[in-house]
Amino acid sequence: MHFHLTEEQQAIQGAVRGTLADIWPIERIHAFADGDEDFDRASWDALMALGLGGMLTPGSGMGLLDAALVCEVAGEAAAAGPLIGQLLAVAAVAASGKGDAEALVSGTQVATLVHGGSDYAPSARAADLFLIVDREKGVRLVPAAEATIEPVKAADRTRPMSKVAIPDNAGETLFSAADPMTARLADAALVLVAADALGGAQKVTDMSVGYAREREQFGQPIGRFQALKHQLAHMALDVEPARALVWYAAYAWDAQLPDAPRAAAMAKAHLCDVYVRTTRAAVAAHGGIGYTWEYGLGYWFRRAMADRAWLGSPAEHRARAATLAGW
Amino acid sequence: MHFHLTEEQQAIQGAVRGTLADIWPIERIHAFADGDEDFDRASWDALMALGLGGMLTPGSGMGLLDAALVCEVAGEAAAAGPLIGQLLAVAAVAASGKGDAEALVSGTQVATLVHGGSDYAPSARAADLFLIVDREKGVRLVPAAEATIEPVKAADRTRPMSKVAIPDNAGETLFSAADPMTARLADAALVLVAADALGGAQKVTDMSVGYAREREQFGQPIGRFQALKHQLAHMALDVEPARALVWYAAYAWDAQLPDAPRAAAMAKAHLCDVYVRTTRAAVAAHGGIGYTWEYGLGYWFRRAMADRAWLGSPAEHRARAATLAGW
Amino acid sequence: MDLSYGAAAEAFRAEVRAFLSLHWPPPSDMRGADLKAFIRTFRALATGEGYLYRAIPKIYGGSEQPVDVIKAQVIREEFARARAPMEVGGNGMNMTVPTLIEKGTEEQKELFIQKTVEGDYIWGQGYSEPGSGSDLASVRTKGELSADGTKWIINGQKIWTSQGMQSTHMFMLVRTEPHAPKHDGITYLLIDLDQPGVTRRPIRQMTGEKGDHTFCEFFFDNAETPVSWQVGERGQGWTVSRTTLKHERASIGGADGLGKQFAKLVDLAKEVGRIDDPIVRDKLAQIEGSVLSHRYSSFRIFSCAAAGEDAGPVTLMMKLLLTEIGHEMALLAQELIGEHGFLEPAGAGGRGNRGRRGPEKWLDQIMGSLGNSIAGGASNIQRNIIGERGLGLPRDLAMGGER
Amino acid sequence: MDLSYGAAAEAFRAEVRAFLSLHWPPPSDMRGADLKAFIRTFRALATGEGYLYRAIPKIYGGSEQPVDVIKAQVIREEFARARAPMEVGGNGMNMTVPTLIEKGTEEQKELFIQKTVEGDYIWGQGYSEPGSGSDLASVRTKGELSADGTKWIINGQKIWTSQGMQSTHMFMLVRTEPHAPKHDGITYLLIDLDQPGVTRRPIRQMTGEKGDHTFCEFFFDNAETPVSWQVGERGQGWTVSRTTLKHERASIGGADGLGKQFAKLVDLAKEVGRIDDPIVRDKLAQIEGSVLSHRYSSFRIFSCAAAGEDAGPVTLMMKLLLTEIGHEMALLAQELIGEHGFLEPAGAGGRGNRGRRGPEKWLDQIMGSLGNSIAGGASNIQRNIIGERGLGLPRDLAMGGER
Repeated sequence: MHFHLTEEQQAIQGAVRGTLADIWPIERIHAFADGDEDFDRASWDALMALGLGGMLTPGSGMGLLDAALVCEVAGEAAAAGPLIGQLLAVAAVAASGKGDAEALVSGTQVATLVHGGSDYAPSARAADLFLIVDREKGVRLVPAAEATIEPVKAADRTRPMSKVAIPDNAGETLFSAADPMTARLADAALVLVAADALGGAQKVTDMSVGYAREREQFGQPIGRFQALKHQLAHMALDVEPARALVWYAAYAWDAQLPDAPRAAAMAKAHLCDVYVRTTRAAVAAHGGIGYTWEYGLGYWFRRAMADRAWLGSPAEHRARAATLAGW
Repeated sequence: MHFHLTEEQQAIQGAVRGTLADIWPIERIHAFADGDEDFDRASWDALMALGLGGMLTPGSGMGLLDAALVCEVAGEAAAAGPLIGQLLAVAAVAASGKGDAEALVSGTQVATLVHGGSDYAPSARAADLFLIVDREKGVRLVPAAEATIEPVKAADRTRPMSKVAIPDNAGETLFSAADPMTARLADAALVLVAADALGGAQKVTDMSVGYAREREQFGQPIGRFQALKHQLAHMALDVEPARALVWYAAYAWDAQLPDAPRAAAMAKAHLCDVYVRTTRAAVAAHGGIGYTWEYGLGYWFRRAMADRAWLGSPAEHRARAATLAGW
Repeated sequence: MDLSYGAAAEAFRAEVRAFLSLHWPPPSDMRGADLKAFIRTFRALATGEGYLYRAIPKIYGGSEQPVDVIKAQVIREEFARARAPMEVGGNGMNMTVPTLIEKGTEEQKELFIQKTVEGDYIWGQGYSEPGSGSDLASVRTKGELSADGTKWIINGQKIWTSQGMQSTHMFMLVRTEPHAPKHDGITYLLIDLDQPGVTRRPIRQMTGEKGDHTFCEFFFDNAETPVSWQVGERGQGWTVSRTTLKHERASIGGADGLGKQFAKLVDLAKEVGRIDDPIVRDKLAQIEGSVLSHRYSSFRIFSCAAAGEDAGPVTLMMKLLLTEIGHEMALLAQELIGEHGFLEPAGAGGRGNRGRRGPEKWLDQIMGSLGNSIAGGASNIQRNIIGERGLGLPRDLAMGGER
Repeated sequence: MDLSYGAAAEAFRAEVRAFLSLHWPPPSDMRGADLKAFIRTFRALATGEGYLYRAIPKIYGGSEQPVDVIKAQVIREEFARARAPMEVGGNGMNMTVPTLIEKGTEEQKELFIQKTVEGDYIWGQGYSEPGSGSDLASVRTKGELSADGTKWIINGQKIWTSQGMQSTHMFMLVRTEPHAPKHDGITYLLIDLDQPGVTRRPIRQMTGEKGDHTFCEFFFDNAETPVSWQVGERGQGWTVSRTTLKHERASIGGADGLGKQFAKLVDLAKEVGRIDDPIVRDKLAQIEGSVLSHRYSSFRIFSCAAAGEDAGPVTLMMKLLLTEIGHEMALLAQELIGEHGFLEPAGAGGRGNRGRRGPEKWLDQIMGSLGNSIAGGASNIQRNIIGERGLGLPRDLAMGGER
């Protein structure tokens, strides 16, 4: 029986967290958010230098749980770059034997995820490859040259989306719709987005708690006031138990348990709702300062909205989970 | 422009409130709740002596709003007896010209309401007449002799329900399904139940506020603690603005406004949800004592559940309201 | 109950309409300074008829009318229907003028009221400071008398001043007796913002807004104002700042705005093809239960005001109810817009015409619903007010010093 | 991650199974005193194997085993599967025994532990008093020394004592130094309830329950207990009462109960024909998100305990999470049962076999979900604990005296 993080896993999270703290502080986020790019080469290279690209290759000794732990930290830091797409592209390429796994593992080739049926992808202008994961049509890997990209002003400034149009037969089929790997990749994407949401929700909770401990009103730290204290307790109650939901979904995927698809749907639905609730609560807990652009909470608020909408809404995945349960 | 209660309306509420305070104190409720009866003659006669029975007769100078104000006070007091059925029976008999209006107005004949499709009616064992209001089948008045009544142990001890079986052709048809009066009577029933819920929700809020002002912990009245204070504020916020929803629904019915059916559905759905939320919150606000039988909160808690289920659930009426809005 | 306003009001409505048809709108090709002058004349005429500035004494440019909420409502409705300009809005009319009428010197009234009424002076509110939050009495901006005793010298910072970029003047709280008890050391000052010691900076909000109409921060570096511009006694500023406009405040306008927004939410559900989804229908109807509660309660409050009666605690609840409904609408809107939420709407957070926008325009409401709960006093303060003033619960110990 | 318990645990499981297959169940026709004796013997044997009373020293009838949460879990699972009796439960095992082991005199340990372990002594908790609520230190029940100094004379009232009708003894807090600071004037006493000065009365709850297993009120009218039955120092009772059982406390049992209840809720939706309703499906899946969060978090806490690591603040959240899920389930159950909710279920609120019951049986859960949040410390106290101990927020001023 082991259902908590190993020291190695904590060390990986620590390393990613430290790297992002150095390379992706709030000043960098501000600059990126006000720029026109949808990709940040320096932070990407720093992450890739940690060797994260290959986590989902068969021989890595790691798995979706480890990938989720990294995506959690990326969510915490509101990191730029198509990390989820890259990780899944490596998994798809490695499992199919097609494509250039090495260039993807090292991060010199950048891949982004296109959810089947969606017109959007993050970091699309920087991407060399588009990994289309479509439960109905299978998995394709498409070179950037075959895609039409329409830049838009993105609401989520940390992970800007573009509009993407890709012809049905572009690129190369890695897996058919019937191949179990298609569903597995789609499920893995859900878990990784749930992990991003978990990290973000934890981050804004920590910001709120930290602020409540320091900030004084009426001669008291505001965190002493019962109403705010209980609001913060509820934020933590929303986030902390949900952490194990992400762990379980990733573990079930790695262990190929029968309930893995359902666990992925539940994790995506639940964590994205948690993230939205928590960022809203965080702004309220901060008061005026939380509403300023400068303070930065808005980046997570907007990312929460993007995580929620990406790959299908909570209601959609709850409906799937209900069907998968045979209700 | 007049959209608040007149002095006369306040006086009627005051008279009913005073009568019920005398004749229906908590000790009487306890005794009734532990007895086997589904009807309390003394409190019924006292209410009828106020001349309430005829409020919905055309010449009374009153209307559904006045009836709702009385039902609100009955809900506040958790009064026994089929008041809503009686009021509607008088309206139905008076409008159709069939049946003995006088005996119903005086309360010597007792009528109870059977909602079309439901197997239950309050005070069924005491009733002389059953008023069946069925949007699909019309309105019938059925003498008790033609109904089969199966006493059950009722969850709501203040207004006990029995199981009732009535043959399709029993009694007399007052209105066909197509007659507008059928829908109007069904709508009026919704408004009166909403009023009962409003009264009950206000009552348990007042009980909670009163308790929080008196009861001390940690050397303070517990109502000084911000968490409880805010919980109580939310109870009041749930109840007080919803009062005008009941007023409007009753007014719209009286004035025969086009949105009267929809307003009735909205009021029933919203107030019954409010009542359930508020009684739950009231028990939590009281702590242990609120959970004792002796304290009595349970009567309103159980009545809230009955109001919610009776005549169709909030979800059912919201679905109707959506359709009525043409969404 | 009767939702009509009655015969007298309808007769009055005819009068107002007749006036409006005579004096509004301006010629369709009128622009710029001409239009401005036309509007100024129109307001003067409307004031002459007793339609505008009803609470303001005639000597300061008002029409000095007896309180009549029905008339006031009819005026609002007819002016809105004709799209005619009402009173100049903002903090000046809502706060400076009532305060001066009640607490100002003759000199102050003469100097400021008419200019404010006519829109020449635009007032910023100088209450909040960085870190003060709901604790408005924790003023740290300092006021010191000049050596000759004729001027206040002001140093410090104010924040969250709406219309800050447009403001010509500010009413502000400054700490003038550093050693007095918290609430007793504050003085209420008026100040001309056009001077070297004052710097202003717009605050960019998370909505993206950073335009002319946003909130501002003000920095005071030896800014000056004459002692004669002090309102009320030195050290009594906290009490002075509690003066508020009570005249004809009741209105059913707020609820209409909410109803319109709800109708747009229904339209959104139709636009994105989700209106037949039972979950969406149920949620919409749930929200509408609260929307209608708010609407009909505003009728009730208005009706009580018209009858000179007190509507009771419900008046304290309207703002928080609005905030909570805004949250619910935001959450449903977010579900409905789906991937449109990836897009930043054109002119996000800003005002005025921003061109054609798709479902992503709801981003403004989704974020704005949070801003509402912050700007006008945090929701927790509203809950305290309902609990303490509405339900009679005892005051919070930690906030015991507030009045 | 690995949810299997490992080879060693499975070997141990085989052992436990072998033991159980030898010693359980009793012959199917065994009843009454024979059955009681059989169970007593079975428990003694199981204790001899180290399966029961693992935290209790051998000299007091325990098996004195090293902490091993995996073994403890395997034992629970296998005993549950075989429907074999585990330890005698209740306040005695959870509270009296750990307190005595840590703070009791030799005489007290000898007098009480073994008798409690063997189920002869059943303990009621005497903490709450009418009006004390969460403020447990506001003890008003008085303890005074007898003239000869050998006995405590007790006067007052205790409330919310579970298993009160069955209790043979009580551990209680009494105020012995009326002039000392609130927390310092309390003494922790044990008392025999079988004496003339003690009266007990069952409390009827709003569920309708008024049976042998409900909560009780106790009235003390010059009740007596020897001074030698005082645990800890006079006046130090508050500290003594804070002693709790830490041994092998982690379990994944609680979450299983919740999972079963959720499965029943799904069954209810099927039974009443609402399982295809999209609103019901969505709500069920929403609740399940929390149910699974609770379940997997219990895995996490268990796993940390097995590894001797601290799982962190999540351990403080499990109870409140359970309460909140209970509320959500209650609200959905209420929607689903519809008019079945008019019926009082047979034996409402009671325990044991109540015969066949329809959907109305959910009334117990609907009301019980509120009782949960009251019985084990009000939810607001749980929120304080999460905020203060979990998030490190400063203590409430008004509760500053609590430890």
